[in-house]
Amino acid sequence: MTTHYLVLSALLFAIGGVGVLVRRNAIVVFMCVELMLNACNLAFVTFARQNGNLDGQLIAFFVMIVAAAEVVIGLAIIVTIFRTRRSASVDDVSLLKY
Amino acid sequence: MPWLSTLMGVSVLGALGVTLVRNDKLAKQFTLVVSLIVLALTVAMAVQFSPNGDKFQFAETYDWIPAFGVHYGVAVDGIALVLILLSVILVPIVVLASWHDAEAGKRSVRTYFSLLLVLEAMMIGVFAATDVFLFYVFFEAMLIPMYFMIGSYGGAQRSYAAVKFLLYSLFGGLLMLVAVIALYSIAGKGTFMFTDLVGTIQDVTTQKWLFLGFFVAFAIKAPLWPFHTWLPDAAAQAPAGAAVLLVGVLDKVGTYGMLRFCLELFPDAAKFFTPLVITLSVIGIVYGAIVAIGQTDMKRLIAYTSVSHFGFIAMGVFAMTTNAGSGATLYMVNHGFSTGALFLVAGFLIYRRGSQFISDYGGVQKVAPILAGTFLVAGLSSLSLPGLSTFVSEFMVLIGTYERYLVPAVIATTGVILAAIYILWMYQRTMNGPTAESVKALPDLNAREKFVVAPLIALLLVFGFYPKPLLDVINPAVKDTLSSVSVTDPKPAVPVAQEGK
Amino acid sequence: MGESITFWVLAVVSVIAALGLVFSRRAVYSALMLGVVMLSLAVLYAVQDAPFLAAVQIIVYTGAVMMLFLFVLMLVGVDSSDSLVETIRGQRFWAVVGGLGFAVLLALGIGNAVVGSPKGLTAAAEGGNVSSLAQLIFTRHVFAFEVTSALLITAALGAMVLAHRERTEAKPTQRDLSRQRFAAFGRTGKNPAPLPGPGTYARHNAIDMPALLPDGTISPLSVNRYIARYEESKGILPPEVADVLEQEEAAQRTAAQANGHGGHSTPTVAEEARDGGPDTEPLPEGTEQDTVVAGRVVRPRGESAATEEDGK
Amino acid sequence: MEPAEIIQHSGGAIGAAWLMIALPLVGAAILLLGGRRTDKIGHLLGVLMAVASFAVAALSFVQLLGFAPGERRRGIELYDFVPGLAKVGLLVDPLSISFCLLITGVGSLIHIYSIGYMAHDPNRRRFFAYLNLFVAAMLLLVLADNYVALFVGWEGVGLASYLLIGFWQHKPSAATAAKKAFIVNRVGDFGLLIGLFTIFATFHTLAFNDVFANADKASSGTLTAIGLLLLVGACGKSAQLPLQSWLLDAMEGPTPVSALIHAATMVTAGVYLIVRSGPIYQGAETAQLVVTIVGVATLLAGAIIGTAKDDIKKALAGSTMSQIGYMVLAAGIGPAGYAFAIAHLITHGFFKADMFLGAGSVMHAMNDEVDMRKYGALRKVMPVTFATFAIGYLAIIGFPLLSGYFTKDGIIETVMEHNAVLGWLAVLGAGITGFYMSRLVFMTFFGAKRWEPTAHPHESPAVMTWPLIILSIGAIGLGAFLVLGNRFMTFLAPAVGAPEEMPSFHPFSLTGLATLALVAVGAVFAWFRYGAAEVPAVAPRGSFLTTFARRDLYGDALNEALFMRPGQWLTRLAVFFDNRGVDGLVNGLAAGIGGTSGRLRRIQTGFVRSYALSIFLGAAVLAGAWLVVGNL
Repeated sequence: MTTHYLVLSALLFAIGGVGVLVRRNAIVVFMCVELMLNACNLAFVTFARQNGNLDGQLIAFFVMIVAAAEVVIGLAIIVTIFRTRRSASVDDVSLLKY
Repeated sequence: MPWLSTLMGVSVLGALGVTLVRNDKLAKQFTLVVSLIVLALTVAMAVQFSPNGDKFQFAETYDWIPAFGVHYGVAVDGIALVLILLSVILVPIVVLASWHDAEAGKRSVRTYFSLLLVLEAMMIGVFAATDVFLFYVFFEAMLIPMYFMIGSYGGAQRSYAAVKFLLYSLFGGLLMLVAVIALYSIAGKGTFMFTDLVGTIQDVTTQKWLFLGFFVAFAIKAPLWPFHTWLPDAAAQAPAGAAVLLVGVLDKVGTYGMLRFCLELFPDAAKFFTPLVITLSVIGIVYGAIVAIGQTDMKRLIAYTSVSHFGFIAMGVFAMTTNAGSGATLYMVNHGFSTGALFLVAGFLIYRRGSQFISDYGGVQKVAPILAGTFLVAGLSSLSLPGLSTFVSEFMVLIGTYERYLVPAVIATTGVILAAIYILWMYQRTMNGPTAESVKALPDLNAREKFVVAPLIALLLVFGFYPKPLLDVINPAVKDTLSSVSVTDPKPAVPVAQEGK
Repeated sequence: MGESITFWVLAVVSVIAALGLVFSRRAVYSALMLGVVMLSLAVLYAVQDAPFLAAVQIIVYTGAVMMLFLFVLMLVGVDSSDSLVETIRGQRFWAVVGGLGFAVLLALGIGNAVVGSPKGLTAAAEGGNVSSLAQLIFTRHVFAFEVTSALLITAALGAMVLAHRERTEAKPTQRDLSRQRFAAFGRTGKNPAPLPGPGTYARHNAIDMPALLPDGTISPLSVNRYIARYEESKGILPPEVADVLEQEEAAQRTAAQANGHGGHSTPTVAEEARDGGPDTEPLPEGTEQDTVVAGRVVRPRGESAATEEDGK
Repeated sequence: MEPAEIIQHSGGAIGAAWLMIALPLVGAAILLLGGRRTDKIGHLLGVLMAVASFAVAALSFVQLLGFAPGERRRGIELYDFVPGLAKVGLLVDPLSISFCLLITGVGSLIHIYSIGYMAHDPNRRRFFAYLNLFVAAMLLLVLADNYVALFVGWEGVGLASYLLIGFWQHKPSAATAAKKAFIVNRVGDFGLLIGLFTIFATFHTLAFNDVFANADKASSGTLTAIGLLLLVGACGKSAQLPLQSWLLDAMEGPTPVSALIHAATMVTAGVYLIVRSGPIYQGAETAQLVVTIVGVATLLAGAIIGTAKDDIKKALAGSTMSQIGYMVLAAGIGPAGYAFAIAHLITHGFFKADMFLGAGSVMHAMNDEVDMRKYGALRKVMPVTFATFAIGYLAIIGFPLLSGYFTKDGIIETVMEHNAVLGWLAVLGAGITGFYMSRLVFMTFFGAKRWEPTAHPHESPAVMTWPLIILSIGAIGLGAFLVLGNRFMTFLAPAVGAPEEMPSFHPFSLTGLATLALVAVGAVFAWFRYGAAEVPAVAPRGSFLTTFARRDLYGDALNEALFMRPGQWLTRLAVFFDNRGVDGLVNGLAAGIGGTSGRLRRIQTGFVRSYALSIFLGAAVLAGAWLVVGNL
């Protein structure tokens, strides 16, 4: 049963990954990152149960905290970018290059 | 009396002092005075040097980085003393010669002359260092003043030449650094003192690798054949004075290093690599001479002749006979004087007319006989005419090499003919024939310039007829070096009754 | 047995939702899809003996973080949709390859790393999941816990600093606003007082009931032109309202001829609808860009009112 | 008879032998460094120094005669030149003293002559300085007691000849001739140097005394090698066949130079070297054979060139080359020939210098016209020059009782005994000499007047004619004095050894008569061609043989084709290779690094998503790696 969970988490993680790479809207990219984090949480919980020790869940808990902090800052940045550049597309912000 | 440290101290303080002096004329005179003081001190030291005394004299050793066993170890043996004398004699002459060379430079005249004195301090340091690490530090530090002298005061493509010179030597230096560190760690003595490190590396393969590390750095410094292309650019773009020091002294560090470090620290590897080095130097001799014949720029031509001369020195060092060894050391000194004189006189000529190309001159002999005369004497010393000092050293090198390696010596002797061709052809194209229009109003040497050239030519003549005082100092040192390399001279076919040759 | 059923249902739902999140054109739909995924995960946590986590997932993660997304989405512009054309060469192809590769790798890798049946958490969490978790946190991982709290504070501060925009000039006071209104009246004759509210009587308080003036007549200003026009088209406009509108239009036509069509002193019905419109009216469907919400003009692109006012 | 033992000596004129070298050297130094101030007294100082060294040479000669023949080899210790390699000392023995007398004697006469010749030249001071330098170097060469000092003198002489040939260096032809002379000499010196190294390698010493004492111990192979290498040096210096091209161009220099250097002294240095290294050659038969072959070949080549040259100095130069060929031939025979070689060398020194100076005074009179086709019938106008020149002419062709007859025929006879083929070739050479010398004399002094309109020849001043007269007296009597009664051979015996039985001179031997006949035929033929007949003013187109001779037997063309052309080509190739090859490699490396960094720069596209992609792919690769490693 556990491998099913892990395959699901891998699948969700991969979908999240592809989402990050393919979408141009900053917020959607952000959501995909969240999706990847959730996939990891699922894996953690699965392993907690598999190995019979609560650390997995603890880690998942901490992941959530960090994800929250990250979202706050990320969105703040997106807002500031939007305010100056009137667009939330990730590709517009490409001045720092060769 | 800590002679060597005082020498270096005086020149460094002099260098600082020069930067404080406001007007240029005073700065130049101050530099001249400082360099003459250093000369006087060195002569005083040299007089007290006892040729048959112990190998290293005037030794001073203080701990510099105790953790790694790095000492500020300075001392002088016969070879180092002679080379320090060479550099200390050349510097005042160069100062006098480049009285007006520094005006056109990017930086101020004062910086040029302070760089000169700093260079002098480092030259003394590099020859006097008996601590391998200290030697390496000076070996690299020397490049900086020379880089600035070429870079800020040179000719048209000075920056290209300066950077090329710096990168080339640094590359060599890095290889040497690796070898120095490896040497330190393998020897395991916890010290960098040369005297302790001699003979510590027994295993031949490590010796070979360390030898290569040192040798490539020295082969780049004293340009042996494949690594020589930086010299013509650097010498051609550098102001005449800097070019003299570059070719006259800085490059000698390479051959000095070979004789001191490559031979003594790694005797078996040296013997193993001798055929390779001899071939490289013979190629250098013939190749340098042939390319010199084909040059159109005067300074590049002189630079290529030095490539040929360094081929002789390297061959002498690696022929490993007493004659060849002391011949090579004497050659280093004589080459300093002869190429120094040639560069300076060429520098005067170029300073007057402004162009370095031989084709822009013609018939200068009629207009400026003294300049032509000194140019001829300098040229003749470069093609090692007997009666001038270079002949003695070239003769010793060739005769020493002939004892052991017959064919390279014969090929190298063809260098004598090629030397005659490139010098006389240059002399003919610039000095003989009808006086070219552009050269009609060329002024002859003024008093200052005469004072520059006169001592050099006097030295060439004196050591040409009576080289004994120099050789008495060099011979024992070379014998020591070769005995530590456990090499004996080959026996003559017919043992002559009494040895009093 | 129940567990595998829930797993398969939720797995399919979450994967579809995830795909929806990635490939939907509208950002809002993606947000909702993400919500679905999170909720299904919450259930999965619960199934996997992690009730505390399921709760936290729903409350904190879906509740707060998702809502933050929606909030920013609103701020940034709901209808900004992405074009599906890929600008960076080879990005999409490699992304897919990477994704597939990763999925396969992780699945294989982690899959065969787990052997045997799960040990279950009964032993580890015998005093109840939450208490044992709390014990774990506050004994072995207390330091990490403190650090994350510091992290959260910094994050909050960071967001504040990043999103805050310094006001460059003083906040317009009530006095400024009234002065601006009467200036507008002087210039365009626009009614400085707020428009009368719709009629509110014992039995009727609908929007289309016109208000009465003290003398009992209908106040033309309180009639909503759109509804009037709608009712007129449907033929259900009350006669008294129609008369009032007729009189007002006649008065306007004569005033227009009087000053030779200079500036139009009193706005016609259309202009009235466009400019003003009673305050409390809810946002009509498909109105022009400048809709007034509670006295502040809100541009669809979210330009805050303050700058609008200052701009005028 | 073996050469005697060298006795260390001190005191007396011989003790002061080093003065001979020092005086002219000091003179040269004073004149060179003196600058303008010494212009007025420059030439007098030069002559004084030359005469003073002649005096010292004469005194040491007298002192040497005072000793018994056995101990006439006196060595003087000077100083330790290169510790462990060469102690410099002087060796005064019959061979070197005879050379010193020749050099200083003829040298002084030429110094006096050049006072007149160079009277109106602005750099006269420098000319006398170089002449003194030459005399000093030549004396060092002959007086040296070891090969290193000899080599120093050897190259010093080369330098002096370079300076003197290129004296009028504003003339490009003179400058090129000087350079050519120096470089060809350098090629010879290359051979000599290798010879010296071989000597050192075998004997570990370069002192004559030690080397010759142990010469027999060395293997004949080494001795042959040394002999041949010394021969190369000798050819370079004495303009023998392979390296003879510089001698004819050396005529660019002023005539006293040609007289002193390219007739009397420098060109004989090669012969001196071969005679001095006698013991080495004794041990190497093949080397001696090669020497004789080179001698004969040059003898004939010089004669043929002499016949075709219209320039009077070049004709005389050709004759010098052939006369030295005789000396080398004689030196190659061994002790028997040494005495005759040196005797001929001395007499040749006199009459050839006499003729060169005569030619100089003719040129002086005809305002530097050198082409004999513009001379004719000068005997009445310049009686003294004609008389002295005629004496020299008679001496060189071997007119009976004159010095040439004794020494040259002496050589021919000893060669005939040694090897018949060489003998008869020598006789043929004598015949050709008779022809071209007579051609020269008849064209210059006899026949019709073919002067340029501007030329009005007059007799040269006394200061020029007196040296001519003295030299001609030497040309008359010296040969008889040296050869009759083997006086010179016995005198030289302690220095170079002598054959067991002394040759007795009998005038009417077969070879003697044959040579006389051939010479007579040559002279008569020359009379009909040039004396009586009308000499065309412009050189007629000659047959294949004449152009062959006119082009110096294509010697120059050969050198050019073999060395000069490929040399220039090689130089251009080397310069190109150096700039493109080695330097190209270095710059290419730098450019390569620059290029790759330029391209790598492009990876930073600026798009967040491409960076995310690279992170993602990286992570995937990492995961894969863990997977692989995990399962290994």
